[in-house]
Amino acid sequence: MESYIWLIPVLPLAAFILTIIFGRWWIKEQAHWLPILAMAASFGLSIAAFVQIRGAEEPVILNLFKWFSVGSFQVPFGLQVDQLTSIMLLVVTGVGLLIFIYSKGYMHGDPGYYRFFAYLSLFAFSMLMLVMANNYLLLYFGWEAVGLCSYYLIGFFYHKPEAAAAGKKAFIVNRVGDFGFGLGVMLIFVTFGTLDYTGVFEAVGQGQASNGILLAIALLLFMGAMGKSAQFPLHVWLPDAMEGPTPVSALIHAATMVTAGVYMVARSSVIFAHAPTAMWVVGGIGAFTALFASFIGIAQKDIKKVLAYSTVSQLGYMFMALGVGAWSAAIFHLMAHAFFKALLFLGAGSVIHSMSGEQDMGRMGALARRIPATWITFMAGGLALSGIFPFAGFWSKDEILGATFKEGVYIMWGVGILAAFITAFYTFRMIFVTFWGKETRSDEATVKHIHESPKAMTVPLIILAIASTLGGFLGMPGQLNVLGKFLEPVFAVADEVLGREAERIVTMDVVLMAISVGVALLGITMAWYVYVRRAADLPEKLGARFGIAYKIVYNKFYIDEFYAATFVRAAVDGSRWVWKHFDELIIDGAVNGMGWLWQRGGTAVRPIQTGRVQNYMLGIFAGLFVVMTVIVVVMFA
Amino acid sequence: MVEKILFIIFAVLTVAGAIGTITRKNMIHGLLLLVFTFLNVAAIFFLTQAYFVAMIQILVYAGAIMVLFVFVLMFLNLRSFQQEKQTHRQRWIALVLSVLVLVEFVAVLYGVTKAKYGFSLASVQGGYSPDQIAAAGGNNQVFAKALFNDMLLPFEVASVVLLVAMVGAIIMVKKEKHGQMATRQWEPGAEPALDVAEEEV
Amino acid sequence: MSTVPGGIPIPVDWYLYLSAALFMVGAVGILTRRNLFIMLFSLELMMNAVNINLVGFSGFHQNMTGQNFVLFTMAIAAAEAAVGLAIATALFRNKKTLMVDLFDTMKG
Amino acid sequence: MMLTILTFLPVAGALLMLIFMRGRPNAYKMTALVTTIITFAVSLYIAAQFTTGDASFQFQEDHSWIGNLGIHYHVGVDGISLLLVLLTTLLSMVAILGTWNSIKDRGLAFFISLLVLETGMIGVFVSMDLFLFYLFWEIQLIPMYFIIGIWGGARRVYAAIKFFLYTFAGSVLMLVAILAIVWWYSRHGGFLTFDILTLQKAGFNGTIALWSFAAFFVAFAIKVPMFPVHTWLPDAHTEAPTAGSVILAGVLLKMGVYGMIRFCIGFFPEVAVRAMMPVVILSVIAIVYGAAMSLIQPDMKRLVAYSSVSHMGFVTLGLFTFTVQGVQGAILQMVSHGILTGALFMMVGFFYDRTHTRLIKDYGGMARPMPVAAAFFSLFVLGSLGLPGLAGFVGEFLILVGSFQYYKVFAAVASIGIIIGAAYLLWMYQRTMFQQANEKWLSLKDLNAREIVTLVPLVGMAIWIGIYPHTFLNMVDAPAQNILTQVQPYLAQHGDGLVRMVSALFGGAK
Repeated sequence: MESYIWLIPVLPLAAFILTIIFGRWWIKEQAHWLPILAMAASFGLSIAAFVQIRGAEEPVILNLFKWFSVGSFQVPFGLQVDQLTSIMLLVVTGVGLLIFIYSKGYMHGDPGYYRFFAYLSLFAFSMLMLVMANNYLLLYFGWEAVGLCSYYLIGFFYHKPEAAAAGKKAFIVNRVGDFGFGLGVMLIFVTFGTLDYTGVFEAVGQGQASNGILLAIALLLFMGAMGKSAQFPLHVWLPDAMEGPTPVSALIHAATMVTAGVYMVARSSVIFAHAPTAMWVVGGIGAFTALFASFIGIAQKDIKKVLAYSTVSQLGYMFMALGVGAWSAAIFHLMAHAFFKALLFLGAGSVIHSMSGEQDMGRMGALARRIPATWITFMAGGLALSGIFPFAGFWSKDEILGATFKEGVYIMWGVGILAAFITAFYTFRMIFVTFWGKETRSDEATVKHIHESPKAMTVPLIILAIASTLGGFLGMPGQLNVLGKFLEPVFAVADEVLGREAERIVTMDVVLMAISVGVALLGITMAWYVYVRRAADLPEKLGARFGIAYKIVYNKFYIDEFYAATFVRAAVDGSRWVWKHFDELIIDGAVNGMGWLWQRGGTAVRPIQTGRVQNYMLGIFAGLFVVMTVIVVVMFA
Repeated sequence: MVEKILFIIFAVLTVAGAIGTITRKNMIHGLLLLVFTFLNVAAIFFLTQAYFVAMIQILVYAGAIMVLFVFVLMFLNLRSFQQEKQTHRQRWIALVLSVLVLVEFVAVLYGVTKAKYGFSLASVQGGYSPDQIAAAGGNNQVFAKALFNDMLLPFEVASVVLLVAMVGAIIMVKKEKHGQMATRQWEPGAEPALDVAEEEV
Repeated sequence: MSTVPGGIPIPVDWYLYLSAALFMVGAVGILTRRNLFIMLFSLELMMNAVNINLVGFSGFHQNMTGQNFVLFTMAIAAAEAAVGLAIATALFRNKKTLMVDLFDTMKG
Repeated sequence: MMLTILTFLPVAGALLMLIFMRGRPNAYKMTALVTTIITFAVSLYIAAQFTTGDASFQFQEDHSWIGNLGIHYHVGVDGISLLLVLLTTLLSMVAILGTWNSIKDRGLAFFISLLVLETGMIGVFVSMDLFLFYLFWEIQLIPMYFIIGIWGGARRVYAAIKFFLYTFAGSVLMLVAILAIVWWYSRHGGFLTFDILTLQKAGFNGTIALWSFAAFFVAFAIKVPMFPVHTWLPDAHTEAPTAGSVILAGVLLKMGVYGMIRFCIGFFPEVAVRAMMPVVILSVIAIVYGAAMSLIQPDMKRLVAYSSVSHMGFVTLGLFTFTVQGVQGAILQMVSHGILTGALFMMVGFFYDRTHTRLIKDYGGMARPMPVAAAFFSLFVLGSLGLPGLAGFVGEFLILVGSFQYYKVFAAVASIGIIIGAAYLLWMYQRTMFQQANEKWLSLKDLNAREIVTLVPLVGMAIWIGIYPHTFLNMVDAPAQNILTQVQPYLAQHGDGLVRMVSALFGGAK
């Protein structure tokens, strides 16, 4: 296994290098081949790794070369594959491959075609490095690298000011999170003297660090996760990131990169298990975000924005699961979410594609008949997101809710149920507004142009729809929880710390399931009532009735504006003030003042230079007199 | 003893000539007194048995250099200067200062040469006592040997210095080409200076 | 005593006093006279004062270097006289005067 | 002999140009380029022959020069100086290639200045005699002064004079310190010598150490530049022509840190340890302050210049943590800053050559007409903001790890500098390369082959250091250990107490 796992990230990297160098002049329209082939190969290798790692007690570690070696600071450039990694590998390469194929159709004819595929490959490489790293620093490397790719891909249409701004915003907000992550990594090193997962976890187990330090580490790491996984209050970048091409939203901002935070917390389960307070924070922020983001999702007009907030909300679920120690449930939801959210984004992309680039749901409608393949697959995704039996989302979400209930955190469970209700509501609001209705509310030319997407796009949709429908059976509760069992070796230590028995959810809690399906159905019904039954007047009425509330929700609780008015303004205006008043006035003023002083001093003593040579000579003789006087005094005194 | 008396006589004449030089209104008189002073200095060199230097003093100083001075003085309208005030504003303070410095010189010299205050002057012996010089063929011989052995390089350098001075002097007094030389008119607005040397030639 | 047996019979400090006197006379000339030529004369006086010193010590130390040096001083004096006179001529051409305190172009 | 050849090769080339190639631009440009390439090759040869892991100086040459004063022509390199010499030769080569056509006026003098500058810089890094060091230190000042003052921007004279006076004030202080310690050493059991190695063993203490340290430190702090003596830097960088900025940022600033390593720490380890705290505080201020200033600069070059203040703050921070990670990180950060900031200035120069403006607001959408340039630019921007896998990260992270061991709060504050770093660089990148394309620039030509060739070595270095810093860390490992061994006894004596006091004050528990 060591013989080939390094190929998994290296293949996309090679594809990236070749594509970026030769793409512009040479490969051009054929730029998709190398990345897709590389990705397919990586997928194949991931399957192989998955098969081989099953049941293994110890992770497979491959140290490629020394990266840092400074005194006690020894960090290898090393890869590691265990069960968690292998699941992530499958998700990344599998969903990634589908999205690559989809992009071939979606990005067709774009002037930056080769660039797009190059960036995607680079992203795949970075994400694979992230999940395959065997130490925190390399994780950080992948972490930043995916952020970079995200930056590039969000700003792919760089001539649009919003896209360029969104890319920058994503990177900087992530940097805020990474600030914590970086400090966390340093604190880990300073505390344990190593950054290797195995070494760190062992040291944690041996109690090498006090609880306070562990808490600090966990919170700092979680800060990074908050940035990357768009948790409140660092969620602001993700909706803006929708400026990127839709496949990017699907791959990076739904299926893979944003889940890196979840992966990281799960990976650090041992640390978190030792820091119960941190777990409360994780769960609390997750729950809050799940609810908060779903609220905002209700009021969005842009189809991608709805999905973005839904992603934020679903990520909140995952953190909620992590917060109560349901590690494998979080990973399960991560996987299921990757399937159905990628599906939804790709479906939305297909819709946008057919609508000639329109993203406003208000200008869609009645698309079901015109693009049936997209509609059906989108429905599958919508049902999965709403958590309807037996779609994937149902099983995974239910496992999370079950875990919170079982842990006795009823408030979290309640929040989850409420969020599930809202999720179902906004999901089907989106579906109804987009696909239902009598006619398309758009201009003639666009309507005429509506067409089903090419095969390259629909085939991935169908595959993902199947995965979203059936994927949930991997994680059925009780003895049937294949995924949970598979992941057991990874989380065994953390579970032990938390005092869990190996079989976490033994019984199938039919009541809980019924409740969650019930609220989901309620949400769907409400959406149907508002947007289909009384579509003519009710939405407007509601909008008018809850005007202010609607406005607040529509404007995402004005958090962006708040940040702009406080942090950004403080930084920019404060810096400008300091520049003008301190740097230029005081520091530089002191320097130039020194020059001025000498100049003035020079002017003051200038008259001494009379220009008459005899005056100078008199000076010389005066000097001679002084010297002689000294000599005489010394001699005779 | 005779030498000492002669020395005192010549020394007094030297200083007197010097004082005369610097007090004359008429530059020609000053110049002649200067030559007189140089001759006295040459006599003092002679008393010190530095015969060659004494001759050079007469030939070069009293001869060549002074001729040069005379030559230049003759170009200039000497009378005009005698109408003007001859002494500088700072003369009194300068005089007082000079006298003070002289007193200090004398004091220091007194202190030093009495060997009471530090160092003895008799410490260095060069190996050229008058007897030895006579044995080696006289002052000229010895002087030349020293000059062309130990001082050869400075000697050559001195010749270069003289050459440079000559070239420099010629360039400075040369007729000025338009806007080229350093002696160009200093104040652009003022009327062109009369080129005296030019007229004379 | 500051004579050496078998050497020059005149004590070396006499030379020094003479030299000092001559030097200061030159200095007074330079400091008090306005006439450029007289100032050049004074300069020559001061150089001669130095020469007297050199020769005096040469005799005293029974060493030829002093005398040799006098030759160099004279060479320099000649050079100085040549250049000085050239400058004087040039100055006179421009300002029609030799009164040194009228030349104050370099006034600060 | 190799080092002498290396040092004087550029001057030889310059002489050749001066004598034979007046008025033949192609000939003298080519000669200048070839000279720098050969110099670079020689430095590579030296690096290849260099024994890593040996803390002592290698390739030593020692000839008496001014014997009476104990002044020797003594040169040699250890890992640190070799690394900086390599940086110098590389950047000189790049600078000449990069400004091939930018200098229209008095090109010969310009290229000669660059070559003389190169000699001065190499000389500074290889000198093992204080007098020689000072000589080279001053020699490089003069061509730089001319480069800024003659071929600079609109306020070039102001900038040049400011640069000169600022640094000269520092070097005069340094001269005083040099004379002071030489004199002290000759009085206290030693003899008159300017030899650095001998003086390092002299064990200066008490008042002389304190004052000499202060004088040296001020001289080098100006050069680095540390807050608050940094204001010459934005002016000089902004007004200097591209090659000048590249060399200035790439190498000249490093001389300050190099001096600190050699003299401030090498001669006076005890005082250095005592000064640890204030220096660290100043460094952290410089990091955040420089970053904040960069944020609002309207001029691209000024922005990069202030970012240099920030990045060099990391270097001094790392150096004065006296941890192995901090010191090695500082040295590596010097190299990576030299490469990345040099590259950024180069890029700005390329844009300036085409547009004749440096103001960010005049740009916009440059990625459309110049995609290759935008790609290179983004790589350097990302490297500079510390993206893992590129050069900037390695040094910064090591420095932070090093400082984190003692000063948790300061490391955290310094990390804020990294956030702001991302903000100003990306904001600048967004406003210049992205957004609506400015109509005026749509017809601009993309980078030509020469410009790409100029940048490729820099890209290569940026990635190399980022992925496999081991090559370079290996080189500086032994000398860094050497520094730490010098400092160690005093750290135990003063440092701990200080750190404990600070920890108590700022709440970092260790």
